[in-house]
Amino acid sequence: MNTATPEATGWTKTLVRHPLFLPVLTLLVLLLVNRAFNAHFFHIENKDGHLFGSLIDILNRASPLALVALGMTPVIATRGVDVSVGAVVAISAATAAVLIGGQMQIVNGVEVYVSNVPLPFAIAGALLVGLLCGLWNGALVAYVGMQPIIATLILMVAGRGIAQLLTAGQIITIYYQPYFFLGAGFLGGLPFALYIVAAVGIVLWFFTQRTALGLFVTAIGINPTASYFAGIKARAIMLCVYGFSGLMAGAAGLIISSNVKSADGNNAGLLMELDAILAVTLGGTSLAGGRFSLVGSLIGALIIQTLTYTTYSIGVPPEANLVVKAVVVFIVCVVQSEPMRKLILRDPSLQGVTR
Amino acid sequence: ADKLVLGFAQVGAESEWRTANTESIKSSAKEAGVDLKFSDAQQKQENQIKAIRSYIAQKVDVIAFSPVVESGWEPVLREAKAAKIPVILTDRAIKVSDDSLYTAFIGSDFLEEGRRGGRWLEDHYKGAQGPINIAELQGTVGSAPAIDRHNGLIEVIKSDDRFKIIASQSGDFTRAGGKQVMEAMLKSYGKQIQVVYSHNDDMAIGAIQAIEEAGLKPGKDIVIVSFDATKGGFQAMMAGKMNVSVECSPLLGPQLMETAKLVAAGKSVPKRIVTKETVFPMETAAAAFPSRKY
Amino acid sequence: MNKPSLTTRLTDPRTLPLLITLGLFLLMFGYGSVAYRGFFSAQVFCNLFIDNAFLLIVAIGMTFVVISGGIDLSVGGLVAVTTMISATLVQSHHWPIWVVTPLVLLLGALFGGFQGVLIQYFRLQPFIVTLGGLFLTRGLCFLINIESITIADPAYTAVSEFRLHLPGADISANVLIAAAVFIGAVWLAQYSEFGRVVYAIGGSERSAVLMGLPVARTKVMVYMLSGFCAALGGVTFTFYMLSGYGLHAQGMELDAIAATVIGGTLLTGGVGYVTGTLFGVLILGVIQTLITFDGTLSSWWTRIVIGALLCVFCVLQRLLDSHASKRRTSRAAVGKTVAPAVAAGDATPAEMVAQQH
Amino acid sequence: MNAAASDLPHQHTGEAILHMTGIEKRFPGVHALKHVEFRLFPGEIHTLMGQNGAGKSTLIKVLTGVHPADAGQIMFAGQTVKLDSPEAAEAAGIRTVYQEVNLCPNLSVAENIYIGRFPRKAGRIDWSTLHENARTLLATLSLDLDVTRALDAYPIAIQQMVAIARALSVDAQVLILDEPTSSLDEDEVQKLFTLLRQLKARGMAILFVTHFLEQTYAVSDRITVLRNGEREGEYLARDLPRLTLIHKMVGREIDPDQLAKPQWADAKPGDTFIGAQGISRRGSMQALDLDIRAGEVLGLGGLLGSGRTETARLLFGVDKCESGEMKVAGQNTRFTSPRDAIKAGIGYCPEDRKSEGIIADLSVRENIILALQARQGLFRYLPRKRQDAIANDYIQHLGIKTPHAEQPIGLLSGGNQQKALLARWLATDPKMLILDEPTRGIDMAAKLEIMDQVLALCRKGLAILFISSEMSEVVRVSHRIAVLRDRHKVGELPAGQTNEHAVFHMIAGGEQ
Ligand SMILES: Nc1ncnc2c1ncn2[C@@H]1O[C@H](COP(=O)(O)OP(=O)(O)OP(=O)(O)O)[C@@H](O)[C@H]1O
Ligand SMILES: Nc1ncnc2c1ncn2[C@@H]1O[C@H](COP(=O)(O)OP(=O)(O)OP(=O)(O)O)[C@@H](O)[C@H]1O
Ligand SMILES: [Mg+2]
Ligand SMILES: [Mg+2]
Repeated sequence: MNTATPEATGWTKTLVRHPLFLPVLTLLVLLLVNRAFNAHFFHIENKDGHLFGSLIDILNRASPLALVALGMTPVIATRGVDVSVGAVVAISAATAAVLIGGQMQIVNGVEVYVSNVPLPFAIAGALLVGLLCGLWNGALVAYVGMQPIIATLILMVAGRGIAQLLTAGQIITIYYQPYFFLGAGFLGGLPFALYIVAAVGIVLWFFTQRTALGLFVTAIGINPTASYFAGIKARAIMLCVYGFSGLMAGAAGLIISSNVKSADGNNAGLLMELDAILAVTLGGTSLAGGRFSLVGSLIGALIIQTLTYTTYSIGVPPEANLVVKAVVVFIVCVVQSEPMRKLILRDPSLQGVTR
Repeated sequence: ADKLVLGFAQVGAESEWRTANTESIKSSAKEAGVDLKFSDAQQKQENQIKAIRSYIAQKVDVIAFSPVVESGWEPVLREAKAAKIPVILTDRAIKVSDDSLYTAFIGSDFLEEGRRGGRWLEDHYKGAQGPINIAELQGTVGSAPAIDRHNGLIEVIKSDDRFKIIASQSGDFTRAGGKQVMEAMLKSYGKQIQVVYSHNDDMAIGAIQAIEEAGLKPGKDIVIVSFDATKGGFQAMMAGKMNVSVECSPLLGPQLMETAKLVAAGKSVPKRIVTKETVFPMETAAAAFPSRKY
Repeated sequence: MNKPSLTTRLTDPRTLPLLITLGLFLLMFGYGSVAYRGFFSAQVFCNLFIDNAFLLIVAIGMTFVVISGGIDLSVGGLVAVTTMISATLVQSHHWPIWVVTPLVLLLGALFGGFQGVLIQYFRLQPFIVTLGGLFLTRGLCFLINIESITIADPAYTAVSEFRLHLPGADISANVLIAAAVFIGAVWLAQYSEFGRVVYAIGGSERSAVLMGLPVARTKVMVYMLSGFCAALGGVTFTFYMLSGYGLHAQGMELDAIAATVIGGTLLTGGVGYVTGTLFGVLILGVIQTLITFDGTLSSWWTRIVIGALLCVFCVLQRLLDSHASKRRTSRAAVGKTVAPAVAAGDATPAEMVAQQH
Repeated sequence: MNAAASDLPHQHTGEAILHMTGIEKRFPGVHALKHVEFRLFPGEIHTLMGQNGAGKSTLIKVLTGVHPADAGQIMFAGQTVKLDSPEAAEAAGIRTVYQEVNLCPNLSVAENIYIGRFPRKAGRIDWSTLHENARTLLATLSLDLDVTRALDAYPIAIQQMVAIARALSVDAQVLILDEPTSSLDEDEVQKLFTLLRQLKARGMAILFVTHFLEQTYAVSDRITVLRNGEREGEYLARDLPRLTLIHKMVGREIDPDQLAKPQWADAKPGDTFIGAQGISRRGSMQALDLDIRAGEVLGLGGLLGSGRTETARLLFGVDKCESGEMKVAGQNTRFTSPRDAIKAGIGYCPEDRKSEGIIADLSVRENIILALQARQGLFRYLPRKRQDAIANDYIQHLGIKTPHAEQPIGLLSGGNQQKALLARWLATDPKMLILDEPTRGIDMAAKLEIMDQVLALCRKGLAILFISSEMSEVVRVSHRIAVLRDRHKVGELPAGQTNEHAVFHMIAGGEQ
């Protein structure tokens, strides 16, 4: 029987009980698997001032997903979900592409690449569109009172249509060089996208630790009515939370379109919503709302990206990629599940195994 | 008399090539005075089947479509035949047991395109030492261009044992797909790859990005052979990042309208109508670019 | 005894969305008939069924899951893997249709049951489990074969090309299968204990447990049912396409959910009708038909229109719901006291009921 | 604490139908049942008594398989059984009405009664028979409902009756009712008791839980008292004086007469804090005048559904007034949300603690500081030290029983949750408190504590609106009493003239 308080038990148990234990363990295992197949896996080299290496690569590739997952975390904590992020990624990418312009011009026989509008406007425009999409979701959830999954399903269904409407069904190629810095540039040796993730992470951390946002979001997630009665501006907070999720999807759309140098209304951010929800869940935040972990979501995003990387690099045929992902999802979820935790923690013979 | 009504079921808008194709069909229909019923299947075969069935219900004069995949068309084409509506395939062929299910097929000869790509490679590596390692970026699995461009290449290089295809994967004809697959290939094979044989320009452009990001020079360290000769492809060639693009013209609108009118009038047309195409190596790219329409 | 009048029945927030869906369908069909030549015909109407039979079957399974308060994202993948397994067994191993079909149906049900077990016994979120299911099934397709496999088996071709001639229109074998599924589902939802327990679970799972209902078993069975329906959807899809392919039925889970919601089923569970889902599917079908008949609208309008419809429907449901809860607080419904309890004499209530029948 | 079987009083000579021995149950941080023994004989009504959190509901849930027991044995009808789910318990012949109304709001009344054992015809549910049976059954409870309507169309009290009807719909060997009467009015309680006596006469064994002493003595043959998860003892009802029973429950001496004494001799109300003029809302409240002064308790008298909760919701801004005027501290005010009311210095403990009060998974600390933090806003986050100080202060001050301030509040018993809610509002330093049924489902001792707190706060100058279904409690703490009937105010009893009789008289006033 263990009913004793955490202080009374050994540090291993405290460790095992920590909500981040499993996500971190999963990530470590994946990294070690990679190391086993590729001796240079942890190797990072410096090529003309840029750091190269598998780890950097994973971090870089994971950054759009990490952004979306960070945006999704507070939404899920308020007992919501935002399934529209993939579509919002496409919309924001389309906006950016349309604003920057899909045409190359030939001046005196030399190609020059010009942007329709100054770059900052294009970026702001795309972010604004993302934010608006998020606010639309938030308004439906908080003020109309729709269930989050439906409210965001609307945009999920319509969003790719809207993105294609913006681009008139074309895949718009972007030729404007400075724009590529967002998704493929390096700053101080590291991919620029990492700085964006870090900045967002720090802002979020500040808001959840140094303000009451974390408390309010958690309270709303657990009992919206009671939170409203306690005087929390539940609706305004929900609106902001969805708006933020949209904004993050917009940012991810920018990074993605800058990375592939085009905007494809049909395929940009495809299945991103599922990956993001998965990342948040793998990070230990329950879809039922309440307590959440930002670090967990980041780790979740890394797990997903590492997994993709692993399947490519250890020579699993890409067809099997999805199967591997599914199996990992099942295993992590089952191990994380309440009944399983109980089983593992209760049976002393198993404790050695989980440590 | 009434205008000719043509129902056209397009695959989708998955690449620049496809949008040029759509544009050509729409504008030539306008010019030819054809009432065009256009639908876009978003890359889903069931949507195409639905659209064709709806054209049958609408009693259009001619149905044309560009099949997503080769198989599975028999039941609905039989319905069209029963309704006595002639069917024209464009761009991609289908597999049916009964050839009379469609009247004509207008489109590129992908097999020939594949051969052209192969021949260009042989030319390029004349006198060079083997082995020459090729990484192939395939189109959508099961689609005719993917199958034929692959087979065309094999046909040419099988007699030459210097050439070896060391990796072959589908990038789904998309830019993102090409980039992702190329990254994976570079990870597993690295500098062994000498040639990238990409089934279309979009994937090739994705691959070029991946190669650059890996610190290599596309067009020099790795030779890039591609298909379609789209604007994007031309730009890559002019920038010296792509070596050759085998043309595959999407501008089959006029030919389609012409054929449709003949078919509707009950005249006989050749079963196979091949579009006129050529090969653009990077050296000729800059000269040809201004006259390109797609 | 007070019996509700027809009007209260019809304006009940639980049935009204169904009526609106029906009305909307008629409106759209009517619009098409007026606006486009050849639209108003029995065949166009029957084509809605021919072209959406598989979606209807899948959406019916989804309806049960949603009523139980869950969601099943794996159905699209399951349809694809069913076409794939069928095609492989038929083409490469020459198994006969009457062996393949039951086998894939069984596999579908088992897979659904597996998801149900994870959801019920490991307390995992349906969203996550079935998302994993989606990945798994799609992945399995490509493990089996990355190319599309054409079925040339005469039995499949025969079923595929079978047409029942009705006056003015033909219908396919798929339509007959879907009709049977529909009737079975209505029966299951309205006249079987299982169906009512599904509604109870959707209304309040905790209460259902405390009421001593077989919640665990029913929940697993709901996912089995959905898996079965998805597999059956896959079988009909195979007849429809005569091929197996890993990319078949992409995004069908979304269409199924959209059809369910447009049909008036609440995603929170507990409320919904199979008939509503039928009309939800028909509305999706009619939108597509309208767009092809028009022939100038780009396909992305389909998505935008469906999204807008979803939006309108959900706002409507919200309005009805808040209207209803206002009515609730006005307590119009509190019953009046009748005969005193003593009148029951010595018999227990249960016996009294028994005596009367 | 484990009395040997021979110590138990005997009246029935037959075998116990149910005998639970050595039952152990722990929840995280709580030892809910400590080696409990309990037995139930056919043909008796056996009342389980104990304070909040004593373990009554837990014992029942262990019996019916909602929670697995950690240890212990259950003998049912002479055999050791393992009931691992409510389903199994139902199948064995144990019918239970749980403490919270546990039915499905979306199903019809008839379905709620019969689901799990629908009448069938030709393999399908026979709807007409079902509805007929349901109507007949409800008639025995003197209810005439439209059985085809969804359950949530009916108020809580009716739902409670439907839950009871469900338990009666099949002849069981054992019937368990966990606080079935807490939302019923006197009339309904009497009807229920008549039925219970009939069932008892037919040899059914009935386990009954209530906090009301009157009810306990009205129907019980035997009483088992639980305290702190231990069985204090089993007694024949007629052999157990009330005072002794209370002593056994609380473990110390309480004078039940204390409950009845008005406490308002020394009241010195100040200025009017809130003055409402003709506030109303369609479908909820007819025009109502009300004023509450600082340093007084205004009681709301009325029967079930008379509109007391609605009044509270209007005053707190949960429901918006559609007409009328409201002055708070002399200023014209309009509340459009609870936030406005909180800013004006009002706090509200809602009637439905679980769904409107507590945030179950948050800790006691977080629950206590929540309203204060919400008022302070997002950015002026209370430092953790300050939070701890506030929480521990109130835990001590109000005597909230919890292992530590970080315990999730959902794991506390009802009374302690209520105290924590009180603490939540006190932390905001309010000028007025609205307490809707703060004593519902709470044991005697906790009731007294809460009422004492109310009085103490009032002396400190708070204005208090006090609502309770227990008229005696209202009379005890209130200075004045406003009486409601059918959603409008019928009158007011001024200070010094408050007594139960007067309240009832006023409620009945317009009748003849
Ligand atoms: N599911 C649970 N998880 C954790 N603790 C619980 C749970 N259920 C009850 N408890 C705790 O067990 C103890 C006994 O609670 P129980 O509900 O049995 O009391 P009770 O006698 O029914 O009280 P009341 O009169 O308030 O209904 C309390 O301390 C309560 O906090
Ligand atoms: N069917 C129902 N569904 C939801 N809430 C209901 C229902 N019926 C009544 N209520 C709510 O229950 C509460 C009690 O009603 P009301 O305020 O009229 O009575 P009251 O005088 O406070 O009596 P009591 O609190 O004893 O029930 C109200 O908030 C009312 O809105
Ligand atoms: Mg209790
Ligand atoms: Mg009340």
